[in-house]
Amino acid sequence: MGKPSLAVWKFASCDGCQLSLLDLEDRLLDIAEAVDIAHFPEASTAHADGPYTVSLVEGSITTPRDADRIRAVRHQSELVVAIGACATAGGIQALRNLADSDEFVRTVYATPTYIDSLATSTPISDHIEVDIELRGCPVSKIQLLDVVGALLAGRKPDLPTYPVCIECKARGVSCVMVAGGIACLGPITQAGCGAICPAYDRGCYGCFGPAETVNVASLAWQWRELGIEDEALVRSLRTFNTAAPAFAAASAAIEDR
Amino acid sequence: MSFVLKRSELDQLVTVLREDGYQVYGPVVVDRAIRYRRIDSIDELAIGVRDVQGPGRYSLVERADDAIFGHTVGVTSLKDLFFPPRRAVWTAARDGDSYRFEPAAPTGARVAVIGARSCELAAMSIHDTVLLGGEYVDADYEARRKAGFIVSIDCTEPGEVCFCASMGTGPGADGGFDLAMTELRVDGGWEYVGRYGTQRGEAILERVEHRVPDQIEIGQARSAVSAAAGAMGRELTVTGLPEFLASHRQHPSWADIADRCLACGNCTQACPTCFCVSTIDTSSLDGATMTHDVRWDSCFSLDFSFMGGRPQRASIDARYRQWLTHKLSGWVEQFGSSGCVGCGRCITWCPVGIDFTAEIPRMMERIDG
Amino acid sequence: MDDQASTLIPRPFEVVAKRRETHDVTTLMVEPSDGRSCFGFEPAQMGMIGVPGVGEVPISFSNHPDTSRCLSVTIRNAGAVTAAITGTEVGGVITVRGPYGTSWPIDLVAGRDVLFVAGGLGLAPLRSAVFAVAEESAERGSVGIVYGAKTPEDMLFKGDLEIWGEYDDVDVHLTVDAPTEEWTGGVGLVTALFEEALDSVRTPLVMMCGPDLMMINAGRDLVARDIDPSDIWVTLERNMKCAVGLCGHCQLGPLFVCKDGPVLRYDRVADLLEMREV
Amino acid sequence: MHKTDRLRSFRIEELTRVEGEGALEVVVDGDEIVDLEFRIFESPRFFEAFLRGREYTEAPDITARICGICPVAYQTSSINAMEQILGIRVSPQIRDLRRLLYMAEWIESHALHIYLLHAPDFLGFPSGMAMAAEFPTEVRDALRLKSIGNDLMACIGGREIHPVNPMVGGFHRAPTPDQLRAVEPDMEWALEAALRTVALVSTFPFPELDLDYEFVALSDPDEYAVLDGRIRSSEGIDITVDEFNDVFVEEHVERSNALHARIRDRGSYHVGPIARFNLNREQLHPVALKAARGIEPVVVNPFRSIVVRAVELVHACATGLDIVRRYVRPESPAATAPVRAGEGHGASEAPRGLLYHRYRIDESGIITDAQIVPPTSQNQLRIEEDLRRLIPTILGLTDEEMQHHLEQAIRNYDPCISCATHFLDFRVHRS
Ligand SMILES: Cc1cc2nc3c(=O)[nH]c(=O)nc-3n(C[C@H](O)[C@H](O)[C@H](O)COP(=O)(O)OP(=O)(O)OC[C@H]3O[C@@H](n4cnc5c(N)ncnc54)[C@H](O)[C@@H]3O)c2cc1C
Ligand code: SF4
Ligand code: SF4
Ligand code: SF4
Repeated sequence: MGKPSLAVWKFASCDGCQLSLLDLEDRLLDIAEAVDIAHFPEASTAHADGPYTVSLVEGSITTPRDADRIRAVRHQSELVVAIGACATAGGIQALRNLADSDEFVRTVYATPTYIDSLATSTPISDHIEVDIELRGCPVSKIQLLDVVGALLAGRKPDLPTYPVCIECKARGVSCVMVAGGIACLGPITQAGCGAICPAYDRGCYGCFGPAETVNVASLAWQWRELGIEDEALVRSLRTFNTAAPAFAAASAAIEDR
Repeated sequence: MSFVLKRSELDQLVTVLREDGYQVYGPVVVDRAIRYRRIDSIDELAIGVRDVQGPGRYSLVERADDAIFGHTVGVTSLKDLFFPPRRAVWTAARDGDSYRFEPAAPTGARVAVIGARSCELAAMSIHDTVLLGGEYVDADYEARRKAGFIVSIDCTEPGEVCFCASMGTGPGADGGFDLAMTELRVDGGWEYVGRYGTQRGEAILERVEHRVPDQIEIGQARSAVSAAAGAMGRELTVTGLPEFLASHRQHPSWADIADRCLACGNCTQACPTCFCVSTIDTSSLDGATMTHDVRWDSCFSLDFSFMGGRPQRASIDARYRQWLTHKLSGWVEQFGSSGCVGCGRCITWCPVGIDFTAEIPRMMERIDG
Repeated sequence: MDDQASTLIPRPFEVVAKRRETHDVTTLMVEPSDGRSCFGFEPAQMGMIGVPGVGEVPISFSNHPDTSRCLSVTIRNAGAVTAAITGTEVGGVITVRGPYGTSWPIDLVAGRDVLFVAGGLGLAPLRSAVFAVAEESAERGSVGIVYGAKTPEDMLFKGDLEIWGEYDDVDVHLTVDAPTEEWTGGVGLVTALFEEALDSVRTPLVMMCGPDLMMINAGRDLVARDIDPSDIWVTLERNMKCAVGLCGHCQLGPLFVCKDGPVLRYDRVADLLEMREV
Repeated sequence: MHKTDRLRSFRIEELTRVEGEGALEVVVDGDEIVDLEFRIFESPRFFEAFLRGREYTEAPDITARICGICPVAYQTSSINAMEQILGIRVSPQIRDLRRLLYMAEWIESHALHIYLLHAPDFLGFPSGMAMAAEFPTEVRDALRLKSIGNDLMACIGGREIHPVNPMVGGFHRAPTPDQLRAVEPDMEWALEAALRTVALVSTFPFPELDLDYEFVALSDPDEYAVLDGRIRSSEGIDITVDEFNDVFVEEHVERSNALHARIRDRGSYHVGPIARFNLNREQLHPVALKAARGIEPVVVNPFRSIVVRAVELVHACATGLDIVRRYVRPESPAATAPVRAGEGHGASEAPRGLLYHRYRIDESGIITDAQIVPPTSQNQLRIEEDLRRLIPTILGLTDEEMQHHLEQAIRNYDPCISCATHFLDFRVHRS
């Protein structure tokens, strides 16, 4: 049996998530040992044609060409792993989706110069079936390594969907919202980062997207208690995961209040 | 048998423990709150500060004096030290088609804690029952517990969310420690009027300068603690409570609480008795070695009750009900005591300040009224 | 006996035989490969079965409880861990620790009629009990077996069902949700067969295993037919990570399904089962 | 091998070992280049449009997402601009910490580029990972260097990519002296490894190519400018950052999703390590200056950028080590000031060169206008011009060899295409 092969693909993104793979430094050579890195243009000129065992896909779909390209990736890949907020929720560039509002009454499309750009930025799962989604802006390299290991071993990767608060307490951090009156999205944001922001004395700003349970009405109430206006909460929900359904619905609901 | 230490002698105690290979932990101000942290000297402790706690609120204020233990429980508890958030259970090495299993090596760390409160000792005794009292034991916990050394400090100034007196777990410790002390202000200085809990405690104290207290000092220490019992910030009526909760699983109040509950799990993580864990299996990339870890989990997570293709407890109210009913009711049936020791952490560290000592009377009233 | 701590460490077992039961259910027969002897178990007890680096899950032992040399487990491929276990070939190694939990009340069988009720995969934990009762228990009365599955293809242990049906005083009643043309048994829920089953077994001791919903309905139905709730025994399934009461996952009200169960008396759990999301 | 047909065309469908996605199309007729297009098809991401309506405090977090390779540069330039508006001046300790974080990013980025992206060109490998078989020590050292940069970023910033700690006014939380002291041994090792890197890359065979560039970089009389300074050029430009738009213009070039920058009425210019080195060499850390002894006074061969990058790696390690050693925790991690309306400009030296930001905010701190000019769009014209100059000298080579040279020439710039496509305004048509 041959080694499993790995391909890395890029769509609209900042490159940070695929850089996380190179950032695995001390494990990088082990990975190169365990899998054939068949297509990874950022790191290698060598290219092998598909099919690939695993494709890591970074970035969101923002052009018609990319919409075609991602289907081709699916055809050539046994497993597709979407990595990062762009690939799993459309990324910050999905803020453009909001421009599609009442103001622009009918068809919304780009000027001829930029005709190549779609009016929306959408996650990979809007276009093809995705096997695993790795959250984060950027992804956690620990989770990325775990996914590679899990796929090799045939186990379910350890990607908890509970909120950041769980990791925050495990890290022994004193909650910044309770002890500092600082607005924090941790209670509605999916864990995975290891509660970096609270550990650095700031509130979580939601870069891992919505947690499994999102009670934004209650959080909004608490933020108001802390003297933070609803507009600020709406802005917080509209960043790197603005188009994630739970955040999109929550921000719209608060705006409608 | 009892003893008195001066402040400098308390520091000697730290030195002696360190000489014996203990990692000494005590309450330290870190960022915005008090938590257990490793110390080399008592100078690093949270001296001269007092914590102000309330539902979803915590802040530190300066004290007029320089008491070392003039505060209540911090954000972390003994659980963090003896039942850490993640640890290995076993590792395996693969050789062709066979495996060799090794129980995870017991941690070499011997932990000594200075400043454990009576509610925390009660919580640890609950952990002893849960994790060591049954047919199967948590070997890692057992090893840490056996190696650990506890210096307890009685509470003389309970906080706003404390209700240990209701739970019968404080404010003074009556067991579960190696040494216990009451911090007393005497003639502008400080004295630590103490008692022995174990022979091990006695042997350590032998090596620290100390003297024997007179009856007045012992009396002062006692009355400071009993005064504290009457100054609790909160109370909870526990008589009939387990039965009430067990028979009101369909109470409308659960849904009301669920409107506010974030299901973030902070209460379970901060609680010194919550012990639920999940397992995590990992392997090296070449498949040659594997580890099986446990990690704190929470009954507020959806995956916790995943079964038959979906979570058993999908709604927030079902998850909140599970937590509270287990803690205050099911626990009694399972382990012979309440699962709550009245430390108030779940009240303070709930980001939206849900306080069951207020919710429960409201629930009972709703039935009566 | 093992010391307590080490029983939480899995033991390697070699797969010595493998049988496909249905399109997604496989039975594995396994033997210890660490040179130590196999442990015995009581019917309905379970083990934590796993593959190192993948995970371990609770599975009931499905073999005749007297075969002491090896164990068998009958597993539906439901996810990553069960896929890894059932994907292990003969000669390969999986891990087992156990046995855990309570067992069927075989000691109450003497002098009684017995009704076994199974839904779907629920026949697996009942199989060892059927062997023990139908074959071994000399003082037993009549035995009824009511078994429901989605389709005829999903029926487990078809060979066993045939053999059991040939025993004296044992009646087998089968039903499916979606019949094929050749199907001659009943159609519909297991409860639809109670009437005919209870003809030959009177005020029986009931042992039941299946999805929660089936047990709720069947329990209600049996009680309505004047069967004493304290004569009904069920085996429950809940998420489990340790199977020995240390992980907290399997709680049902005040019960730990792993150590207070999986076999529990119906009157102890009926309320909790009926209630939403307990 | 010499081709007989006159018309040759090359298409590099997907440039590799660069950050982001670009293509190159070249058509030559005999000795004449009829078409040359360095095309960026990375999709536009409209950052300037998103920034409007956001609070000024959000700019560092949002602009970081333009580029995962140099987020600290984006954070720093935006923070500089906002601090100018608010009139914030930070303490020397905070400035030190910022410089340390920036040096950490340089270490990571330069180590990545030198070893994993660029060196394979000189040594004839498809990738850094493939080099490991023949150069195991070098590759392991490279990965360790890179990880030391990353660990330092994670220590100060919270994580390697898109650090969470920097903010307008300073940091959310200053590291403890213990945390920084812990990295000291690694930094000492890194400095040695960086010096070895200079020695190694100096031995590479460099194709001949001398170009007359106008070099542009930040300059500061007191230090090798990174965090701020005046914008200077080798042809006499010497302006404050505020005057950027007076001297430089950006224009949209057809078929590319990136803007190209040029000097008004003059033409292309070059930013990046060579520009910094040529303009500010004397301010290098003494250890780096010494390591640069063998290098020509003015580097004009773009292929030698790898040597300059190695010297900068030494500079980053040595400067970082100094800061680590003298670190005292700032009294307060951040300076604050009341919000006021205004316009601010900020620049800093990203690993790939000058990065300019301009913002306007209103009295409640909401951004009303934003402009970002990343290094790659400033170098883009230069890249094309380099290729035009290079092609006639390599026409004798096979297609394959020629393609390899062209790619290598592009990689001289370590172009970051993700950065280059941050910009376009998102316009909509109403029907
Ligand atoms: C006491 C008991 C006896 C069981 N006996 C058998 C048996 O004899 N044969 C058999 O095929 N199955 C049995 N099961 C169910 C079996 O444990 C699950 O199917 C298995 O855990 C699925 O794991 P997975 O990783 O393959 O699937 P996953 O992908 O994790 O999940 C697939 C399904 O399995 C269930 N599940 C997941 N994790 C657990 C867990 N830790 N505990 C319980 N259920 C879980 C969920 O319902 C889920 O829908 C038993 C369960 C219990 C509690
Ligand atoms: S700081 Fe944020 S993530 Fe941490 S416990 Fe508090 S609310 Fe949750
Ligand atoms: S705390 Fe929140 S914003 Fe910060 S890194 Fe984690 S998920 Fe992202
Ligand atoms: S339930 Fe709350 S008050 Fe009781 S011990 Fe746990 S955290 Fe403390």
